[in-house]
Amino acid sequence: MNEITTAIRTVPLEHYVFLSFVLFSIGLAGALFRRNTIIILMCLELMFNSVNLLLAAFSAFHSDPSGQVFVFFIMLVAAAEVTVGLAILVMMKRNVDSVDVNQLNRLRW
Amino acid sequence: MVSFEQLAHLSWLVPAFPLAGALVNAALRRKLGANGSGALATLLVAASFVVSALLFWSHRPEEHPVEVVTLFDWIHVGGMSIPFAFQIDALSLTMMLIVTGVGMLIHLYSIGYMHDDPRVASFFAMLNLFTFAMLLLVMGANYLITFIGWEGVGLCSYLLIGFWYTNPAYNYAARKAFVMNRIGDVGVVLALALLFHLFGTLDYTAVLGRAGGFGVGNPLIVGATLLLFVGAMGKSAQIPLFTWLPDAMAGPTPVSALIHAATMVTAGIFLVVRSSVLFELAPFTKDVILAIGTATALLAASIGLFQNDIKKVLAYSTVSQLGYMFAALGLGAYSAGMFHVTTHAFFKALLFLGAGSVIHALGGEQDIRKMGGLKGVTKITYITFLIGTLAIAGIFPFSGFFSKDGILANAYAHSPVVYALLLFGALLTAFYMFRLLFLVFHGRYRGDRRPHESPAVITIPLIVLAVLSLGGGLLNLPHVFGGHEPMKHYLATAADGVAGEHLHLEAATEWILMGLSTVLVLLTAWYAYGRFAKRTTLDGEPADMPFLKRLIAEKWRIDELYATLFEKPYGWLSTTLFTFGENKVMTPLMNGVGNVTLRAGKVVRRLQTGNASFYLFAMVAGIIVFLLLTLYGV
Amino acid sequence: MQFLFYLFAAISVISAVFVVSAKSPINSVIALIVCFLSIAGHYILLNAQFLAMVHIIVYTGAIMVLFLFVIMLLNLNKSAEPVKTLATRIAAVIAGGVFLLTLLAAVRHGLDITPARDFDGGVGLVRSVGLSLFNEFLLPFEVSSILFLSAMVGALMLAKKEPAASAGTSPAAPAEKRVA
Amino acid sequence: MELLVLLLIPFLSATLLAVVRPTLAARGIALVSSLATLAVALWLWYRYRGEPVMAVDLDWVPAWGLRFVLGYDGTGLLMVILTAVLFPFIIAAGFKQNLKHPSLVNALLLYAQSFMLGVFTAQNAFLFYIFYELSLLPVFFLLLYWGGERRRAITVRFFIYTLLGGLALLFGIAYCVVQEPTHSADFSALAALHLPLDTQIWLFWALFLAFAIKLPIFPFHSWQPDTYTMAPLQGTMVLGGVMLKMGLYGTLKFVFPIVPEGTAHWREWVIWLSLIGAIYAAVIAFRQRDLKRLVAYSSLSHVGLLTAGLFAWNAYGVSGSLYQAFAHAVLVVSLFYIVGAMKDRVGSSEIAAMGGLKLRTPRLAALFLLVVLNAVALPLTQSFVGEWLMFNGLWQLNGWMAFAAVTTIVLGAIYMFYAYQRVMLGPDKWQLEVHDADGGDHLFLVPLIAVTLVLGLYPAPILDLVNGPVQQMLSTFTVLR
Repeated sequence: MNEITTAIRTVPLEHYVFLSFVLFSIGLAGALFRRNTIIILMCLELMFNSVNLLLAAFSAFHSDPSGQVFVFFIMLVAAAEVTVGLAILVMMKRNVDSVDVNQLNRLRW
Repeated sequence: MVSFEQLAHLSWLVPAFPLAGALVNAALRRKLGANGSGALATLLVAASFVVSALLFWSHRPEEHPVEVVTLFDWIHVGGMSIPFAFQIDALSLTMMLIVTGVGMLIHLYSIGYMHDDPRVASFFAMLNLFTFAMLLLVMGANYLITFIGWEGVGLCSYLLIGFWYTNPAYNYAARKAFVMNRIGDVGVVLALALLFHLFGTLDYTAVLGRAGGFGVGNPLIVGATLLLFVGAMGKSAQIPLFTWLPDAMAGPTPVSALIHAATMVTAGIFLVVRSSVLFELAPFTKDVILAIGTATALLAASIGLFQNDIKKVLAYSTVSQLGYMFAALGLGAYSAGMFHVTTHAFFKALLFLGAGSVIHALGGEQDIRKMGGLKGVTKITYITFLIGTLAIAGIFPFSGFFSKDGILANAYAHSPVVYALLLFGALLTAFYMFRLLFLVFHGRYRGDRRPHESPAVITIPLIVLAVLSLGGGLLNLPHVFGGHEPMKHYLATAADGVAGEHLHLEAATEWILMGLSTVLVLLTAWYAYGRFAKRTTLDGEPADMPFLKRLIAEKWRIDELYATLFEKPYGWLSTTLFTFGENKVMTPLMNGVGNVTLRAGKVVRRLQTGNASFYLFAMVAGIIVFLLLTLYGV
Repeated sequence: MQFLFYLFAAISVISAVFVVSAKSPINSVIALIVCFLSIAGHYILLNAQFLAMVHIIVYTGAIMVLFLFVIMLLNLNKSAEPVKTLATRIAAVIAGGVFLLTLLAAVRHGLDITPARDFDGGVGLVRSVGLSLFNEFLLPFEVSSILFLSAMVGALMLAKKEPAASAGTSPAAPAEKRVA
Repeated sequence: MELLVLLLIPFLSATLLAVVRPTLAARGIALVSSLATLAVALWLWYRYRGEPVMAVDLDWVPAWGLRFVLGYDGTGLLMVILTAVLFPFIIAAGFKQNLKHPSLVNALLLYAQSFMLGVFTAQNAFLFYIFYELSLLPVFFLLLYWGGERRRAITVRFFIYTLLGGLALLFGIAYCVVQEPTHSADFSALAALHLPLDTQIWLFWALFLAFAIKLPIFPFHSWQPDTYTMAPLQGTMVLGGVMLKMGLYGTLKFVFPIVPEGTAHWREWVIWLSLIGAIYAAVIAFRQRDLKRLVAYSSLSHVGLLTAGLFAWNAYGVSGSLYQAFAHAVLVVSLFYIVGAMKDRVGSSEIAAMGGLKLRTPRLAALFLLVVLNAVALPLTQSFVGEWLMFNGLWQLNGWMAFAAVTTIVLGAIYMFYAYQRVMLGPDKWQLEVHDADGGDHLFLVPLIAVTLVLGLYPAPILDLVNGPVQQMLSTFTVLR
């Protein structure tokens, strides 16, 4: 057991934080500059995962399993979200024959 | 024999009787019948009169001038304690006797006069209610109780002027009376608030007792007295608030006699005499009163010259006589003023009732151009009316001679100019009264109805009042006739202002003044006889008259002036405030609150483009801003 | 150990960039799968074995396959995506960069990320996570089933062919029929 | 305990009516309930010994230190009695109105009563606020579903405008509670708060705006005439009789103790606004064509006077204002009842459709006249005592204010008697076959008139009730010294 703990500690926590920040920012930038809704959804997943990574890292470094349970719940919610999101995508494709996110502006008011 | 103190504790009975009469008559309108309700009302007022008379006889002014009877605490807040209390003293007893005595006679008269009216019970209820209010007015031990009566008589006056309510003109006259009285009441309420502010109480004994602490001419006292006088102007029909009284003749004639001649309109004089201590401290107010009283006396007398409605002539005569009383008060001759109140109550009630008898005899005709030669048919009415006319004209030995002479003597002592003006007014009075007398009773009958003498229930009060008008002068017989001015001495025990009166005239001067006025009045009467006694033709309409005469005949067009100055602008203001102020300014102002929200919504809505990328950008920007804010917080 | 971490980190960042920049959605999906696998590697490095397994099963196995299916069924790969203007793209990249900088500044300035002293190696194992999940978080766990149910119903409602009224107006209706 | 019963009787009977929805017995049940409430209120009055009473004190939101505190002192009890006295009449007025769904109407009325009693007994600012806004809801529905022409627009406007004031009040309360160290929001704790003058100056309006709109005073009054005119008779009675007293009471309990310096700063402004409003409304009332609107404006005029008296801030002004609040409530209910009675007979509340009715309805005319006398504050009616005290209170402050206030007695006489004349007097223009006041009308109006006259002749019971608390409250304001 000690080996594992020392092994984990060889990488400082900051690096995990930076990594997840970078991943999150990439996902964010992608969500901003792509117009294909399905890619935006994927970017969302990417952001979810960066957060998950961060949570897992903190959980490990703080020896608290709650963080990992949180990750588990985030996965649950992400799965549900993707289901609905993709269903909306299908609807959208069927109704306006496009997956361009700007086509959704008719939901405006 | 019960003592005065014991009797005084029963003084609440005096107003209670008429109040009971009013309630019973109002409740049992249908069941009593015309004579029943009239008899009930008259008897109850007579009971009040009896109690008043008992009080008067047991009253020993030298030993026990004032008795205050407290019934209960009325208004009690913080430092304000206003009891419901009656004050029995010389002044209130004098007024109580006038109110109940004359009132009783007029109630009796009304039984005959109103006999055929379907709402006779209501009439007597209101008349009783009026008596009740008037008694409260004169008996109150503090200003606020007096004010109850003050407003109460105003209400009864309103109700009785508009007694025949199907006639819109009568209703208008009633409302006019009430509103003008109310304008005066503004003055009274403010005066009471000011007096309370100054003295911390409204009890007459306390206020008048402490008033000496203020110097003569103290501006607050002057203000309070001026405000009180504004109230008196409204109630007693002085310039500029006098126009309601002639219109008030719309009411039944007994009402005119009781309310608008004998009692209510003298309430203003009563109030001033009651507060005479305060008025003595305010010379400026007294000058104002003198000026307004004299002006009213002359103006009203001039209007009386050309009136053709028998009651209107008497109404303007009342206004004019009230002007005399106020002139007396302005001169500081309070006892002379009160004396004139008393004699005026006798002879003016007599004249009104006589006029009522004539109107009754002619079946409702009020235009003197359609009368004439009635002295043969209505003998008692004629004789009593003649006595009344002689009394008001001021011919020896009728009561009016003494009371008017008292005022004139005081005026002469004050200033010959005032004396000359008042004397001129007296001549005008003599002229229009004799004109009235001659046009109604002398000459040839010009109408087309069959006149008849009134029944005894109408003539008995006339006779009683005629006796009083004849002998009323004895109440205050001046020294030059060997009297001791008993009324003055009596009132001096109640009103310090009366006690402070001083009139220094040589006996010779007094004789000359009396002689002068008597001769001039007789000359005027003779002139009137020459002009009107044989009159057979009718006067023309005002439109045909020369300018000044027409102006006077049209009452100086004061009603029209008020209509243009106040009534129409007020109506316009009311309409405009509603259509413009309310609908164009206020409501849009409130709707503006909603409209701002709507407009703001329209502007902000542009941000909602529906473009999801834009939302994302905005969200990111927001997150960045918030993070930076928390990091490098403001 | 360190080497492995930086390797996985490099893979995940590069693949993430590829996800964002790939022209074709299919390529994006594949890059995303690579990215997820590397993240699973990170989990293993963190001794979160349970999480790593679940991650591979749920994300790589289920979610990404779902994406692939949708792309395939709707035939999205060919549809040329309208390209955003250059300004928008630059703005997007700048926004992402600024966001990153802000986050880094946040860590530098305020957040305390010092690890705890008592270090327990058994935290990431199935046993400890399971105990935590079924003791402390039992209710949310059960409630999440309702979330799934509603998501399922919602997805069905949304994706199901609309009733006849709108059938004519929907251009994709015949295609859908074929698929069914 | 009685206090809780007091609140629960109307609440439970309202719930009963709303759930069971009897058609025939609805009015009867409501009347019995309101009479029971009246009995409890009178019992409280009988038991009252001049000391403030804290009847109910329960934990409410312990996390914030909020407590559910009900109690009353003389002023609160006066308002409770007023509400309890008026509601039987308001409900009885429904016997002549054939509104649809009587059970719902009465349920709404009883809910309103319950909440208003809550307002008058709450001793905690948040509790007060909650009751204050809750009481608006039943009235809102009453107006929305049973109102007259243009009811939707007018009701929504009224509702939003009133809520706007409520929002400011909520903000003010929240601000005070945050400033107050224990955050308990009890009146006593808030009254002990000493805020700096600058804060009080703006906080005054945050707290007062709601009451200024509810009352309403001059520039905030525009909702009132339309709403009163459109509302069903009982709704108007609730609005004019009881609800506006919440504004008065709120000002007394909230604004004065919490921001005394702010009040002192704005006092003259508020008094002048109120007096301008009183005169303004009295002038407008003169030429109104609709009797109901005329009475609405007359109420507005009276309310201006009430507010001016309250802000005179001395024993006479405040006691007079509270006394007049009672008088005004009785007056408004009886006046609106007469308006309703005329409308039932003539079919419209247009004055032009009336005239000469005294010939046909002499007894109703007499009752109307007696009510009019109260409206013009003739001595020996209740209104006179209140107005006299207020005039004195204003005079202590400023003679011109007293003058402006007293002019309303002339203007009031002008419009009231003009209205009476146009309705009742004159020739019988329309030859309407209308019936005179029947037993129901007498049962309704005679007690109200009797209350008016008795309390006009012997005002001590009410004056003694408010005198102590008012004196005590005024003595705590250092700003007055």
